Formats: sequence, C-alpha cells, structure tokens
Amino acid sequence: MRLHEYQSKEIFHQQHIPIPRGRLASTPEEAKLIAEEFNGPVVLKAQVLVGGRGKAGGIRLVKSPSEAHEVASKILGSRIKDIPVRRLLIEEAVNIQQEIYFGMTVDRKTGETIVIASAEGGVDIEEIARKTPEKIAKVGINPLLGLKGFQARILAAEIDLPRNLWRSFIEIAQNLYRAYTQLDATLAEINPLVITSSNRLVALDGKILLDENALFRHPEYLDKRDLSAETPEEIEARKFCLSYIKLSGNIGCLVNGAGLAMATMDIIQHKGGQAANFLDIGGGAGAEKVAAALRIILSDPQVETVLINIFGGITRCDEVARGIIKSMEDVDTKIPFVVRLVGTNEEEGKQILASANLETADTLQEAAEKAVALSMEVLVS
Amino acid sequence: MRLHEYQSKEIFHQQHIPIPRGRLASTPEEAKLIAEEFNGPVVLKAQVLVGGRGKAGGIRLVKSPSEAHEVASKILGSRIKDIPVRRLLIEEAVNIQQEIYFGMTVDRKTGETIVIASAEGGVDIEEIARKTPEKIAKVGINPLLGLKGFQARILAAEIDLPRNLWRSFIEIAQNLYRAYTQLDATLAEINPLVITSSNRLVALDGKILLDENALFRHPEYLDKRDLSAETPEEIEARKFCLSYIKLSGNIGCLVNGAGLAMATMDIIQHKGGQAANFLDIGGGAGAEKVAAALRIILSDPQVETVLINIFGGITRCDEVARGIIKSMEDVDTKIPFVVRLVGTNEEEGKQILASANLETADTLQEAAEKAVALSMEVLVS
Amino acid sequence: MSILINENTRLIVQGITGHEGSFHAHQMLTYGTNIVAGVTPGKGGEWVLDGKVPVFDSVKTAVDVSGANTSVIFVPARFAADAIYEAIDANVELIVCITEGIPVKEMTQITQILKGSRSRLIGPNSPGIISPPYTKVGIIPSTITQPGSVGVVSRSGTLTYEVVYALKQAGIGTSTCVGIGGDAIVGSRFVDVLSHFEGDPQTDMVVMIGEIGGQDEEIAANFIGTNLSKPVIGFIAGQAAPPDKRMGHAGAIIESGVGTAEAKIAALKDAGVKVASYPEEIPGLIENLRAIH
Amino acid sequence: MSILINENTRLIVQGITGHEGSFHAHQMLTYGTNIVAGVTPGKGGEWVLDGKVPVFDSVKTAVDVSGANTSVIFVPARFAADAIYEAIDANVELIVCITEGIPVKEMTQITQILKGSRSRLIGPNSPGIISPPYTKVGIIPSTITQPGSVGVVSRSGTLTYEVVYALKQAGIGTSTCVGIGGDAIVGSRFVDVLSHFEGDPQTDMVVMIGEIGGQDEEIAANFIGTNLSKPVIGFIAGQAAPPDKRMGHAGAIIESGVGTAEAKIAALKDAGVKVASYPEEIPGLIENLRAIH
Repeated sequence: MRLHEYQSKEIFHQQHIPIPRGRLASTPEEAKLIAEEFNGPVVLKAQVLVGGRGKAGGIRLVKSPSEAHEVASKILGSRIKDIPVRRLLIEEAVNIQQEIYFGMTVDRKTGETIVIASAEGGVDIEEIARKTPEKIAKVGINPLLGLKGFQARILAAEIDLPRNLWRSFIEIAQNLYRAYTQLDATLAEINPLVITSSNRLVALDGKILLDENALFRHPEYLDKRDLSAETPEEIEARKFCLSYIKLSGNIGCLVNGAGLAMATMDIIQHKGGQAANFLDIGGGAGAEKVAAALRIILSDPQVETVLINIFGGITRCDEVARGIIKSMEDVDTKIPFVVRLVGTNEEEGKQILASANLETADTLQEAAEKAVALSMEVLVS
Repeated sequence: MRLHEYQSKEIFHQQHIPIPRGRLASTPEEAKLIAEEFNGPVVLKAQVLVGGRGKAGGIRLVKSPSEAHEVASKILGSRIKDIPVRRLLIEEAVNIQQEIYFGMTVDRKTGETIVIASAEGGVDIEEIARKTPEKIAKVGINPLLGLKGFQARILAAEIDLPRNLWRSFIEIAQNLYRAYTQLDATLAEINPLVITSSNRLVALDGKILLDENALFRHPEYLDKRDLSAETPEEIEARKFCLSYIKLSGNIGCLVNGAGLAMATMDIIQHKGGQAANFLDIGGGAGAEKVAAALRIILSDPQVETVLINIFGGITRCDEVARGIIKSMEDVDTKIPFVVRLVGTNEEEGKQILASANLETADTLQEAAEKAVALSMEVLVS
Repeated sequence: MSILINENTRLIVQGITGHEGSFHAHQMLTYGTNIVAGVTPGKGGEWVLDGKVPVFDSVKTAVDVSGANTSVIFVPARFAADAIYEAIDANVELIVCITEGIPVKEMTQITQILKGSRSRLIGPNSPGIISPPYTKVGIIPSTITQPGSVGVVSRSGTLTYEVVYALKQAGIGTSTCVGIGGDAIVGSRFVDVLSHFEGDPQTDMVVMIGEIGGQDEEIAANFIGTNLSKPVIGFIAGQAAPPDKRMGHAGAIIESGVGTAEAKIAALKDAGVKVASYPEEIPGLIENLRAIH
Repeated sequence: MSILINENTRLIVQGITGHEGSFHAHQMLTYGTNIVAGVTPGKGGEWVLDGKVPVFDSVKTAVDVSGANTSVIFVPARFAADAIYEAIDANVELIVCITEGIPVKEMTQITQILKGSRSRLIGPNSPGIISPPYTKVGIIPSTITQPGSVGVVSRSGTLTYEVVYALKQAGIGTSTCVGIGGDAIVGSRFVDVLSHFEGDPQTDMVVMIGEIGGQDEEIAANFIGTNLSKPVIGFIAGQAAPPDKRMGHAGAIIESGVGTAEAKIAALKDAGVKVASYPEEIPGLIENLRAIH
C-alpha cells in the first residue's frame, strides 16, 4: 500500500526528520489562507498516487497568496495521469543547495534491507544509478540489529556529504529506518533530501510503501487507503480478495494462482491474442467469489471473450462451475466463454457446466487457441 | 538501580499486565480515604527497598477504613530493617487460588536472558529452586529476537498452567519482556503472579532492577532514585562516582580498581584484620576525588586505621598523594594512615607524602600487615 | 531416491487441528506419508486422523516424543512466523511452510536465524513437496503425479500442477517436485534445490519453473552453467505481464537490469537451458532431450 | 611466540584523537606496537602521533588501506557498542575494548553477532593485552612487565598489574598478559584464553586471576581439569567481600550454588590448581612448581 506524500511527511515529522512547514488544502481558498499564513513563496503539490507528478504539472511554485489561489483552482479537480486531484500540500518554499537521494527497501536476493544514498538525488536517480553506479552508496542491514550509526556514517562519507551535516544525516537515516521497521514498510524514500542554502538537511519529498501482509498491525492505515487512483473494478476486486490488474487486450482471464494466471496470459500472447486483465482468484475460492470475479471481468467493455483456466488443488472445480452458472444468471451477456477445468472435483464441475452449453477445453493450449480464435472472430465481425 | 514495588506496578500497568487496583498513601488519613474508596478489604504495603518486608511486618491486610488508618499510622514512620517507611501502597485485597513465580534476568554464562516460571511462587521460590529444581521451568531468549510466543507457551505447559489461562500468561510474559528490554532492566520479576479465585492472572508483587550503565537512556528514573535506603556516605560516594560499600570492620580502605580493592580486603582478613568498607576510586581519579573518598572513610566512626593501596596505571600516584595531603588539611584526624603507592608517577607521589610523615609500605603484604597491626594497637589502647 | 523427503521422513503437522491442516494431514497420510505427530497449542493429549496421530502442545515435545525430522506448517499467517521459530528451535531438519501472507519483516528476521540453525526452510507460501509414489509434504494433489526421474522445482503453486500434470499426461514421471514458494523472501531458493537434484541418483533431468521479479532465476542460471551436470528445461511465467510499478526508485536501483522475463530467459538460455514458450511444451522438450542422450 | 598479539599485529586505534585514545596510542607506539591507523569519524585525512599514523573516518576504510588485523577501542561508552559492531563488520580479527560502562543489553546483542562473525572480542572494560617486550594493545603499564614464560589471564585491571609486578619483582617474566574485562558479559572468557595458552609454545605455566560472581572460574576449572596440560596458579578476589544482594530471585535461581569465592576456590583446587591466598604469594607458588618440574 502506497502512502501519500503528506502521509509520509507526517511520519517524517513524528520521527524528527526535518520537513518544510506545510498544510493540506482542498479548496483554492484554503490554499490562499495557508500561503498568507506562511507569508512567502510556497509550493503547491498535488496529492496523487502516481509517479511523474512534477512533469505533469502537479507541482508549482507560487510567489503570492493570490497566485496560490489561482494556481490551486487550476490543479484541484484536474486529472494527473487520469487521477483526480482532490488535495494539495502547500509548503513553504526551500532554497536548495544540493539534492541528495536517500532510501531503503528489501533486497530479495539477500533478504536484507539495503539502504541507499547518492549525492545526486531528484527525479533522475534511476538514470544516475544505471549510468554511473559508482555514485550510489549502499549498505546492507542485518534486520535483527537495524541500521547502526557507523553504517549511516559510511554512507555520509561515501557521498561526500559535508562533515558538519554528518550528525544530522545519521539521525535522519536512523529515524527513517525506525519508521520503516515500525510501520512494516517495504520501501521508504526521501527524494530529494536537500541541503538548504542555510546548510540544513530537509526532506522535500517522501515515498513509503507498506507491506499489505502486515497492515493488520497498522489499522490506522487500512482506513486511510486512497482509492481515487483505483478503478471501480480494482476496488470491487479488493473487496473479494481477488488479485486484479486491468490490461489493454480483449480476452478476459479468470485463473487460480498468480503463476498460472501469468502463464495463461503468456500463452494467449503466444497464440496471437491479448489478455484484457490479470485476475487471480487465489486458492480455495467459492462460487460467490468466482461469480464476483466474472462480474468484474464482464463489466470491462473491452472484454470480448472470457477464458477460464482452473487447475484445482485446494480450489474445487465444482465450486468454480457453480460460480460460472451463477454469474451467467446474474449478468445477461453474449460474450463467449472458454472453460478449462482440471483437478479436484473436475468431473462434478464438468457436469454442472454441461447444461450451460459452453465452449470447453482439455488442455491450456487448446483453451488459449479457442479463446484467441473467438476473440479474432469478434474483431472480424 | 532497584525500583519500588509501586514503580514496577506502574510499568506493569502501562504494559497491560493486570495488577490489583492500588494507590500510594503518605499519611494514615490518605490510607483511610483510599480504603473507603476501594470499599472492601485492602492490603497495606510498605514501600521500602529491602527484602523480607512481609516477615518484618511491612505488609498487612485490613478489613475496614478505620483499621487502615490505625495500621498505617503504625507502619508509616517506623523502620523496616533500618529503612524508614515513608509511603504505603494501598491495594484491593485479591482472593488467591495459586501463587506462580515469573521472572527474567541475564545469565552471565550464556549472555542471554533466561525467563523462569514456577507453579509455586511466593517468598520461598529460591528454596523451591534448590530443593526441587524440576519445578522450575526455564527458557533462554535470543536477545535479537526477544521472547517468542511459543517460548512463553512452553513455560505455561511446563508449569501445568490451566489451558484457559495460557493466552493471558503468554501476553503477560511478552509484555514483561518488552518492559524489561525497553527499560534496560537486568531483572524483572512478578512474584507472586497469582491465579485469583475468579480465574484471572494478576501481578501481586513486582521487582525490577535497571542497568546503571543504561540509565542515561532513562532520565525519568535517574530523578526518581530513592536514597532513603542508602547511608549519607553512600549518597556522597555516588556524587563523586566512587564505588563504596560500608562493612563492619575498622580498617578503612582506599583502592583503585574493584578487583584490587577486593584483594586488599582479602589480605587484611588473611592477616587477621577486618575492612571497614569497600571503596574503589576507579581509574584516573584526581586529588579532589581522592580527598572526597578519604572524607567518606574518616566520617565512619568505626574506622580506626586507613589503608591506601594504589597501583598506578591511568591513576597517577602524585594526584593520589595530593588528595591525601588535601584531606589531612581538611579533616583534623588522629587516625593512622598506611600508604602504599606503586606505578605511574610513584616517585613524585612519594616525595609529596614525605613531608606528611605517614606510614608507608612497598608491598601490599607489608601494607596490610602494618594496617592490621595498627588497628590492633588501637583496639588494645 | 528422491530429494528432501522420502520413506525416512517423520513428519509433524503444525496446525493439525485447523481446517486446512486437518484436511491435508488426512491427504498426506492416505498417500503414505509417515505422519508421527501433530501440534496445536492447547490441544496436547488429543488424538486425530482416526486416532492414528497424537497431538502435542509444542513442537519440542512432539519432536522429543516422536523423533520427527520434518514439519509442515498450516497455521494462520499471524502465527506462522512463531511456528517457524518454534520448529527451528526444536532443530527440525526440514520445515515446509504452506501458509501465505507472512509479513516481509518476519521473513527477513527468519532468514537471519536460519543461517545459524540446523534447519532448512521451504516456503512460505509453498504448495510443498511431493516424492511419488509414497511421500508428500504439503498440498500438491497426488493424483497429478507419477514416479519417475524428472525433478521439478517451481516458485508457483497451480502452475506447478499444470506442468507436473502435463508430464504425467505424456507418461513422464517425477522424482521430486518442490514448490519453493512465491513470496519475495523464501527459505530456500532455486539454487538450493538444484544442488539437491544434482546429488540425487534418481533424478536425470530438471524442470525449473520461474516467474518475473527478483533475481533467483538469474542466480540459478549461473549455477546451472557452472555446477549442474544434468539437463534443465525452464519456463518463465510473466512474459505478457505489465511491468511492476510498485517497487520505487530503491527497488529499481537494486534490481536494475534484472527481473524481467526477457532477462531471465536470456540468462537461462546462456546457461544451456531449453526454455519452453508455454507449460505444455515442456513434455516435448524432455522427449527431445531423451532422444539425444 | 605470545598469544593473540605479536609482531604480526597490525593495530588500529578507534577513538585515536580522544583524550584516552591519544595518550595510550602514544604509549603503545613507544612500546613498539605496530599501529597502522586510527579511526575518528569526521577526522579522516588527519595524521596523528607526530605525523606517523593516518586517521580514517571508518574502520572499513582504515582496514582496507592499512591491512589492519587488530583494533583497540577507546571511544566513550555510549558509542562503544557501535564501534564494536563497526570492527566486526570490517572483519577485524581481534577487537580489544577498553571502554567501561557499556549497557548489558548491547553486550547481549553483540554476543550473538560475534557467534556468526570472524572476530574475537576481548573486553569490554578490559585493560587490554601485553606481550612483552614489544607489543601491547590497551593500557597495561609496560614498565611492570618483562618477557618470560608465564601466561596471565585476569578479570581485573589494577589487580592484574599487582600480580604481574609481583612476578617481575621476583624475576619472573610474562609471555602474554590478557585482561578479559570485569563486566558481567564479555567477549572472551577464561576458557578461550586458556586454550590459547595451551597452544602457545612460549607459555609453560598460567596464572589465572578471578573474582567472585558469575561462573567463569568454575567453567575454567572444569576446562583446566580436562584439557589443560600446563600448570595453573589461581587467585580469587573477594573472599572477604559481602554477598551481592542485587540479583533478585531469578539471579539466585540461575546461579544457585556457584559464584562465591569458596565455590570457585574449591573448583580450582579440584582441578589441580594451586590457589594463592593473596597476590604476592603467587611468585613463590610459581617457584615451587618450577622446582618440582
């Protein structure tokens, strides 16, 4: 789960990481009042959960309260990469002397958290990492010990941070690491961490991802999930604990298991078609869940064929079949289905579907070929 | 640093460990008011930092507010093992079905914390451990992981705790361990942890020792140190960072280093004398500190001879000599000194003392023999 | 012989009285697995599976009494890390964790503790291990496998079934099939299992089923190229998947240039692995290899 | 040869620019110790000790540049645990921590980390090690020792000086003198150092100086009885000390029946150790032993 910039900064503030003075505004009037209160240039930052906000016009420096009102009225209610902007973070402008990158995430390879720093922060950090990897300083953290002072100091030395800022940098690093572990984050970034013209370190932007599997320990964030960046289908899918991602093709897929779902998309592509979505119903899904998944797939206007590929282990084929029948009763659709059921209670499932007169297949390959052929027919017709 | 029962119970309460309802009283009137508020039998417990309070009359069950007043007026202001009682903890009486022991401390042998439980708690736990060690359940804790649920569960099973109390016991165990680590405790005990007649676990008494070396992380407890159990000499010694323990003999000892101080006491005993105290001035002590140490020794009316044994490493013999001269100027005393200085700046030290006309010795053995002889003379005279 | 589990396996089931644990314990027992005990805190003293298997309150007691060397974990995600620690503490040699949804923080810590332990962990979020015809530890349906000489190792669940089933349909049997689990941090990686297959006389060929994300397949490719004498057939799921947008700059910096299906497939091909385009292509590739050798 | 330190020791001093570190670095250098670098965060690039020794910001850099294998720590207690971790992280073989006052919690954690590391820790709260006539790491005054064949190991500081000085007065020299530190939890115990002395050809006899509290002397006595071929002379300080009242029931339960001077002396005598009544008795005991052998 991704947190908003303002949420990340609330966390920074609680952990004594310096941030610019700032407040949220939902209306141009509020933006103006905050600018008046701060009595100087302010930055307006759209609070949307997408990358590349700045380049898309979501971050603007203004000199006066009236300009704040004017610009805020333009950004609020507009869309950035299709996400509606509902709130702005209004912050005091900061004089920047240098932009540093500082972040941490889990390294799957070692199972450790890697803490990363670079003297050249900002939006181009990934390119810097690719072109000049020697400018990136990294240190691996023993999760049982946490980020030690000496490790933060080694990073400070490696990025040639001025010595009078080492103490401040070490504190910020350890405070961010503490937040990262306390919140069960899988990523915490300050980018840029700036050296101001008055020679202080200030966190100008922040990004925190929380581990979905650990949210039960952080109910305060469960309530705060921002659904505005999600489609109604994705919201519906979360409600039923379905893993759903919308894609650009026209073959709706319903599969049990993430790996098999990907393999199903792959074979569709291999046979010349394109999947409309990734949808994993997980293990042991009942008829209700299957029906909900089909409703989500069928609500996508791009879907012209549905491929159902179930390999029953914990999941029972008869339950899936009942879910299919149920959804066909609920939703009146002419979209053709290709169904392939194998594994637990396969025969019972096939019997249930026999009356529905659906296209069936014995192998994944056959199912994919049929679905792709059907999707082409539709295209031609 | 040892915490009072009421301080330990404040910590238990913060950590959601159940305790009886209770409040502090400094006067019999307060004791009566609290007993009225609790509206039932209450227990009056003297808050003194000594063992064996109960047997010395410091814990009393009373049935009525007026009895609370009467008993409180007897205990308050009295002395328990020479410590004045200034405060009582007034607690609601609890119906006890079983007394359990639960505690944890660092095991020097393994460098781990050992968590201990026994179905037979209370004041005789050490005797139980000695006579029937099989009744004691123990588990070693990896300090990097902390007390895991399964470990607490193993203890619950080993002491045959009723299963309906396991969940509560595991929570109490993990909460106490959390307090223990957060506070840098070297010991945390709940004894007894009782099963009440309504089948709940309640912490009836608690003992917590904090690591003196970690008190800088817990300034709130530095202020709360209870000096009432300490002699004025011990308080003075702490002020000068001297390690001082009063003993029953008549030879005052001033030594640098704890091991050497013990060895000095040992040889005094070996030669037939008895040390009046243990006093370690530590490493690198200056003249001021040495003078303070001598003031403390000389203020003890039992001291009839002083033995100074310094092996200079970081400590400089000339500084020690200056401290001796200073204290002889400050305090007009007829008590004989035996001084033995070896090591760093030994010659300078001896020159400074030459004018003072003190008994000196070249070896520890010689110094001890002279001091013991002098102490005997005094006894005889 | 198979790898990891065989007729010497003495299994305990952690969470044996739960819904999942109970169902799959029955399946395993029916298949022939030697289940010597179950563990459910608070239910010690009961007997389950038609009175054949005793239940204990702790893994330690279960191991002490039964001499178990393997454990399979079916307890809910919130308690699964504790269950793993308990098994490690009791020196269980092989721990197979079926539970999915264990937080990353717990797994990073468990990874450290495993290093200094006598235990090997498979999973979490693993379908388990099956060595046909008599031993399975986990939830892989037994009907889709038959004994044979092809080792299978996979990060997926149902995709593994798909592959093993396709093998069986083509008359090809499995020595052992190991699901290492789909989570970001798992106890054993491809390399660990591949090196077991290298030492197993029954296995003459290995099928490795990877996924996009992480670097495990690349590391495995390097290992295959330098240390594995047996032929390997590979498949990587996720060639048609959209790029993962969620790992931030830090993730991109760490994993730069690896993790995509293309990178994994290229690495495997460089190591001499035959890479299938879709699961059901695998039996044909195996038969081609057999024809050559 | 001596143990732990010798002419191959390449020493870095952590906290070399501090009051203590600077003074004792000078003493060690004067004695002949090969100090190859110092570490003080924020002072990297400076040169100290009359321009002979470079200062680095981190142990890692100091080790990389100088090839150091040993480190001595003089940093204040609040930062000393971090300094130990830094030295472990840089794979320093021998770490000697002079600092006293490190909290117990830090030391319990360091104990765990040392297990999986390539480092040995002496201390904290140790006076250090001296191998006369050329190498010392720590603060033991060099004037009180002379080269010889008696190994000395002790939990104390100045009491060690007393013993070593008494040996010198009697014309007896020291192979190596090791102060393991007086804290409850230290990196190396008597047993660790005794086993080094057992393997050292220069050492023909060992003096072990213990104290009341803990069980290290009892464990050492057991080791001496079963594994040590060289004669040992012992001394236990604290026979006249009052019992420690501060360890609570839990401490009493764990240490029940051990830790007193009587218990330790009895254990040592059982293992064949000659136990002195006071420090200056030790040289005589050594001479008696030499007369016999």
